[in-house]
Amino acid sequence: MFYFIARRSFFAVILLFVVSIFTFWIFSALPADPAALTCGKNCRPEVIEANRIRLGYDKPFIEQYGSYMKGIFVGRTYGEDESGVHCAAPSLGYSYDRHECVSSLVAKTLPVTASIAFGAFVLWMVFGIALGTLAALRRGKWPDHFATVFSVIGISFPSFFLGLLSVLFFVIWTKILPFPNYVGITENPFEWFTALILPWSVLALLSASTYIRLTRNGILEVMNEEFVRLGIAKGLPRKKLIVKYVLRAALTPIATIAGIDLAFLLGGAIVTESVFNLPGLGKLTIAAVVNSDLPILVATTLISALFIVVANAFVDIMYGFLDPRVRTK
Amino acid sequence: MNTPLLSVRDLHVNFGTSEGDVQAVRGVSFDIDRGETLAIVGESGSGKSVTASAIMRLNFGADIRVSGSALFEGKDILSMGEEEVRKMRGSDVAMIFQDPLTALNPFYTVGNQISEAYTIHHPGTSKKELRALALDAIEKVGIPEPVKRIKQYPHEFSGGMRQRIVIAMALINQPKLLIADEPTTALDVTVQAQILELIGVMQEENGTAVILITHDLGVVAEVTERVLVMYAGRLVEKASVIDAFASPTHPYTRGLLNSVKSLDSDRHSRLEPIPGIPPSLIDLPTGCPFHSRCRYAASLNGRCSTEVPELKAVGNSWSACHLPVDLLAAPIKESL
Amino acid sequence: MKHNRIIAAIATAGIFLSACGGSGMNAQSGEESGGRSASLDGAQDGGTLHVLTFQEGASTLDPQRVYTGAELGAWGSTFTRTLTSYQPVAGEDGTNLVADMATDLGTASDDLKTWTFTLRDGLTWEDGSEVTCADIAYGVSRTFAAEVTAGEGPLYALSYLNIPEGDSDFGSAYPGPWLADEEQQALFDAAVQCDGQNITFNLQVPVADFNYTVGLLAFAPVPKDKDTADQYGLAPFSNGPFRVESYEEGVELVLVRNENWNADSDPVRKPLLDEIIWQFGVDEAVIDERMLADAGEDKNTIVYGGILPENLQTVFGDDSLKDRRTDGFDGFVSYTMFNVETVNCLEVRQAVWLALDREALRTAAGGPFTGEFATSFVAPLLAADYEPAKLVDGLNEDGTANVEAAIAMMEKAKEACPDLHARTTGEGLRFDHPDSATWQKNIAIWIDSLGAAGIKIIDNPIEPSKYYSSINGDRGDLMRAGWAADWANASTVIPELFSKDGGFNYHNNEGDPAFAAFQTKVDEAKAETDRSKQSKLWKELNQYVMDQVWSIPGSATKSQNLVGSNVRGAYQWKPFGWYNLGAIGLAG
Amino acid sequence: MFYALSVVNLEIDEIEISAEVKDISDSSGLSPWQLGMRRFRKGRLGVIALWVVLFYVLVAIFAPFIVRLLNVDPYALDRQAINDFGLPKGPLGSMSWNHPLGVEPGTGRDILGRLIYGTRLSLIIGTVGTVLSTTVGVCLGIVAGLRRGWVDSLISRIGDVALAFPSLLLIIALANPMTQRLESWGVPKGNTAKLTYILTILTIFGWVYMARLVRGQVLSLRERDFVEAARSFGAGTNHLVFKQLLPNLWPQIIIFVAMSLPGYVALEATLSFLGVGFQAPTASWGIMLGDSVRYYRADTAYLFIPGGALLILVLGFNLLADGLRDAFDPRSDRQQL
Repeated sequence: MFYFIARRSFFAVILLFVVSIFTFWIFSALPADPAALTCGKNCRPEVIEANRIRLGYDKPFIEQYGSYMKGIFVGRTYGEDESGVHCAAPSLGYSYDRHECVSSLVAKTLPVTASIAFGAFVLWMVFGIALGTLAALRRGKWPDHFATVFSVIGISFPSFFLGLLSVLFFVIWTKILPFPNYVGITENPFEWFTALILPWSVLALLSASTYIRLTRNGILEVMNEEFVRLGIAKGLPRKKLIVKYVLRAALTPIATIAGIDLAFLLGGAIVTESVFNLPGLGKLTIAAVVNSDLPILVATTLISALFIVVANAFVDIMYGFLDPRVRTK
Repeated sequence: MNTPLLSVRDLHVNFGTSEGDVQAVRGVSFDIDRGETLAIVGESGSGKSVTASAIMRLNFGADIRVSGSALFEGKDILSMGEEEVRKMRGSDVAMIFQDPLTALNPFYTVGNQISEAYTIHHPGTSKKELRALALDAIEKVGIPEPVKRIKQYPHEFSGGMRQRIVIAMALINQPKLLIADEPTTALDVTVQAQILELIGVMQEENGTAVILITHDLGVVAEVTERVLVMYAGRLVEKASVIDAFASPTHPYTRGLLNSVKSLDSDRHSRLEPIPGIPPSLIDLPTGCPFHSRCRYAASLNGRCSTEVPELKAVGNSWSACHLPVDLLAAPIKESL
Repeated sequence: MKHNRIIAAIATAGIFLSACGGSGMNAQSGEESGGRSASLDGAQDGGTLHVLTFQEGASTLDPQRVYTGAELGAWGSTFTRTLTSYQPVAGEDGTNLVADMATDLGTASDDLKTWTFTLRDGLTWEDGSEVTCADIAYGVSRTFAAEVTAGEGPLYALSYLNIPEGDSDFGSAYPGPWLADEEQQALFDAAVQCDGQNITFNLQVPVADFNYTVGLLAFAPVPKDKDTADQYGLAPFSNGPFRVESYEEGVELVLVRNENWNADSDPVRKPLLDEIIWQFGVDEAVIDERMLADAGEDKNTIVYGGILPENLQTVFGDDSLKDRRTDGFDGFVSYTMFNVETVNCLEVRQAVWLALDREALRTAAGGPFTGEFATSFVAPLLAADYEPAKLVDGLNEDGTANVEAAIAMMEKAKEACPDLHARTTGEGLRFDHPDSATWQKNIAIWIDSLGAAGIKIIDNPIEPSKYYSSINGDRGDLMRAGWAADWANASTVIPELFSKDGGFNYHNNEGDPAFAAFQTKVDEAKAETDRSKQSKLWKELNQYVMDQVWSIPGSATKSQNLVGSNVRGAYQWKPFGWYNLGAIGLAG
Repeated sequence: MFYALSVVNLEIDEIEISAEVKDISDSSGLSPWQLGMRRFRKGRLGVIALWVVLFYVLVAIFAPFIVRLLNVDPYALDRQAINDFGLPKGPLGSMSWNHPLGVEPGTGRDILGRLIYGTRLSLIIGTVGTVLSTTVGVCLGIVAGLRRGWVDSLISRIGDVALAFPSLLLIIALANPMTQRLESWGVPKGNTAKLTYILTILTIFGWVYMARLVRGQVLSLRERDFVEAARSFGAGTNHLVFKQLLPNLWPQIIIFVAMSLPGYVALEATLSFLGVGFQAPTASWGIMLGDSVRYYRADTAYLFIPGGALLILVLGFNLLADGLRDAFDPRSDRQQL
């Protein structure tokens, strides 16, 4: 098991390395000149040049990558004279558009995204698995039909459209909810909750649709397994059979998929954050796209990739703990 | 005379599919006594496994209809309540499946699963007792190092070993009837014999009756006393093993035997496969289901394709064929 | 939701308007002052004012970088005091220059090349320390630091102060406080001299209204030891009645009362509020919805960003909102520039103008509320220099296209400039514009209406954030833009947009045969010290530009706003085209 | 007497009911493809979905013709249909005989006409994107499965890397600069470049799942008798791939395609909504939706019409995918506890 974890972790590190080099390369090869964007209306080529040097964009790509990586571990100062700005480790670059270290921008936005992601995650897992299980156990009856219709419609809804409709309905027409105005959970837990309930629900409804299907199909598949038939033939009570035999086997793979979905969401719920005006990583990204703020884009891409790679490794390792077949091989 | 342990009468199993109604079992009746061994043989889709499942009430699905009766010690399994059936399963009637590789729950140790089989029907048994029972059960089915093995997971065992564990589990409650649904099909030839022997030994020890479902005539010859031959959901022949092999009456049974090589014959007898394929259970032919493949059907002036033959006594056997009894009873070598 | 559609199009500039034009108002959109909400009747001390905006953040809080009208007014009235500022009243008087940190409006030498201001006593920073002359000099020097301010703010310090040309990034001998060696610093120190409470500016050109110039926040003080260079805009140090408590782009800006602000030293500001909270990135539709509902906190709320066109009818059709709404010119004129080098034929330029359906464009933007068809590049509110010009013959007054006249003009162009005519009717003219929802529709109107006269348009949408840097390099045949005066003089309009040194001249018009005469006259007007004579020259120059059709004027734009019912003192502050934020109070 | 194992007709009897059914159906002598289609036709919802999708496809193909027939020019401005404030004059976005679904605020362009043309863009992205990523996925999957060794490792590792990227984020982040890069390489400026970009990046991120699926299939298929047999007869790789492997992969490919399509179709709208989509004057659902948000109080119909059209198409594709999966993957016919 130790060997397995070590190997998996090593693979994750290698993958991260490749992903980071690739990300860096693609953004540095773009025609977008990050230095040109640091300049106002009364811009002169000299100013662009000066800023290019200041931000290190004059260096060859590998050197830029090197200093970026070094910056992550020891911090980095942008500019050499006194007007230079120091970003402490982990430095993820400097946004000339926002005049801030990207790391501090990320530190501000990540908790928001995490609030959205974890809340939605809990909701959709509970709802999706409950409805999926119900549908599988009542196959062909109305809960199953309901789940099927619900999930196919849910999957078909483009998230921004559902988000817009929910705002239109709950906020503007019926005024049941206030317009989402995010505050930190430590500041005002109630407002935090009311601001997030709509985005959570929208995200959860969409993802739950997938999990309803996964759960339903997983359970039906497991029900067809010989060991479940043997369980019945043994005379296992229904409840025990469902929990110990069916759910245990059906939900183990779903848990792993869920881990990766959560990681994707942690990298920024781009559409949801845009629709509901939540100042998270996704909205940071969109703002950076609009302003062509490359340092932020590089950082958010890397962070998202980090989440995905780590989640993949974590899930693989967890699978080892959850499934004895993997563990003892 | 004692009542039989299990008495199946006029069993029908239909299930609806998107293709149409499948008539998997059509009017099967048979008895089995305590301690007796009965084989049901037939090809794929002949309905033998469905029959076994029906006895255990293991048929489920959106659109499945079972009719007839299956009296187990005088009580009809088919009309029992769910809870009653559950209590019967695993304690009075146990079952062994075809594929030991998938029959065990991969998430729990074999010790756990064996003791679970016991504790379901004996709640409140202490852990210590359960462990002792599991160890004993594992040892009895010939698995070495039981102390170490009960802590292991199914995937750490070979196929034969797993089938032994399934057998240990099936017999831990000393059932009165064991239904073995192709218990050896998925195993290596050498292991097959061991497993069959094990079933035989355990049967003797516990006085358990066994219904052995198989397509393997070799197995039938070795371990059972009586044989039921099924074709397209119907019983076509009922006989003792000796009669069935020595003087098969139904043309299908004869065809089956002809298509199997005899090991003890000195000469290499020519293999004669039965021509044609079994009929679709959705779109069943009228009359005798075998008539399209039967070389005698033509001699009966179309009776075979219109009238369903009933089982009738032919010597010591029962056979469902329109051919006259004397022809059916004629020795096999004669050119029927 | 809107951030992606913000048009970074309108040039950001402070505006000064010496008179309020009442001219040419049409029935549907009369000027409205805001009624009760504009006065301070019933306003009480204290309270929290909310500002809702769809924008993702302020453009900047850094005084040397800010150049947006509303922000200049908002920051100036709350946390950044300057030597001079504008009278905090509604209407025409709002454009009066008043002494702020200085004791008076400054003293100029006879040649108008030396300006001296005396600082008041008791000026304090938010930490209680004194605001010194050195702080002002330091603040002004920041404009020179290209690597920090990057030319985002106005560059008058560079063009006016008597510092020789050199090899800094801005072409000055002085590279800003961070990069300057002692010698270079001495150049600046000679241009901006401190003597106790007196600060003297030595200019290289005579500037008659330099006391207006120092009212720009670019001339505001910055304490050197608090300067965080590029990051100063995240937490600027306050010398006004409010200070920046927190600022996070995309979230909020919180201003609270500055306890160390000395009311005795400030004759201009009369703060009432305890706190001002800007909330960024709120959906425009939601803002309108909340303002119309006027419930709870929204009663204490104002909006930065106007009213959605779709709601204008509702807001201005409802008399109960009379006391809460404002409607007026915002001082901007939108226009479409020709690249005179590539469209070097007056007939073609005139034909384009004649064929353009300006009425449809205005309707697409929201109709008459959005502005009036411009007849001058000088906004009507700059009354001293404003005079409707005579437009091209045949132009329909209702803004619709005159297709026949355009076709006739194209026929003339066919003879005058056959090559360009062929290109215009064949391949088409390239139109550069920011890629936004509004412009996706506008360009359809352009293509449609010009197409009727046989003029083809090649659509060239550009990412909004890159629009100006893009046309700085690669210019199409047509480019859209907008401009407003920096202060009450068309010297901040006509020369900026059309002359050789114009900071906002994208016309490539120096090769035009008509250019030399124009430039001569501009130089003449700039040097004219008699204001009325100068005005006459600006009006003539405006007419000249109109005749040459270097640009097609679009609209003199207007803006509408709605405030919460408790808001008082929210008047349109003429110099900035928005409220005097620091003067607002709350009732009840 | 001791008999050995059976030889001919007696095969392993599967317990699974569905498997028995399958065997029975197999006996009808139909190919898996025909069988699947037969099952598909029996699923009513799937057939309805197919008709819905076909309807959209036909609308897209014959867009110019339909638009002329209905007299709804998507590019013609209609000043008469909007009031002085740019809003549609009548109720429901000024629906009328001239403009059956009303007009666009600001310009008075016909919404039905724009909707019809918008169908093209969404479907082009959906179909071409799916076809490209599926094709690349199938090819790489087959290559990986057949070649094994380092080729397989390389393809699999590249797949790992592609999956490690946050795809939506990158699609959005690279949209503008990559479009410019393509333009600098000579791809026609504007929407052609944008379309090229979107299709390329969809392929880059979209091939992996298909490749993995196919690789797995190839690996298991090549162990099967018929492939071995073909090999022993000296069949070339081409024969193997096109005559032996591909026909067996069809059901998987069809299901995958049907499941990918809806996501890709919705992508155009999402991108346009986020502000990195297509540019005017192209009529696109995403542009319409993004624009409609500004008017959703005064002109709610404008939001619901393109949104509804999109929802119905995506729903159609999803139901179609469900129908196909049920038809070609009979495991979904299952038992009940």
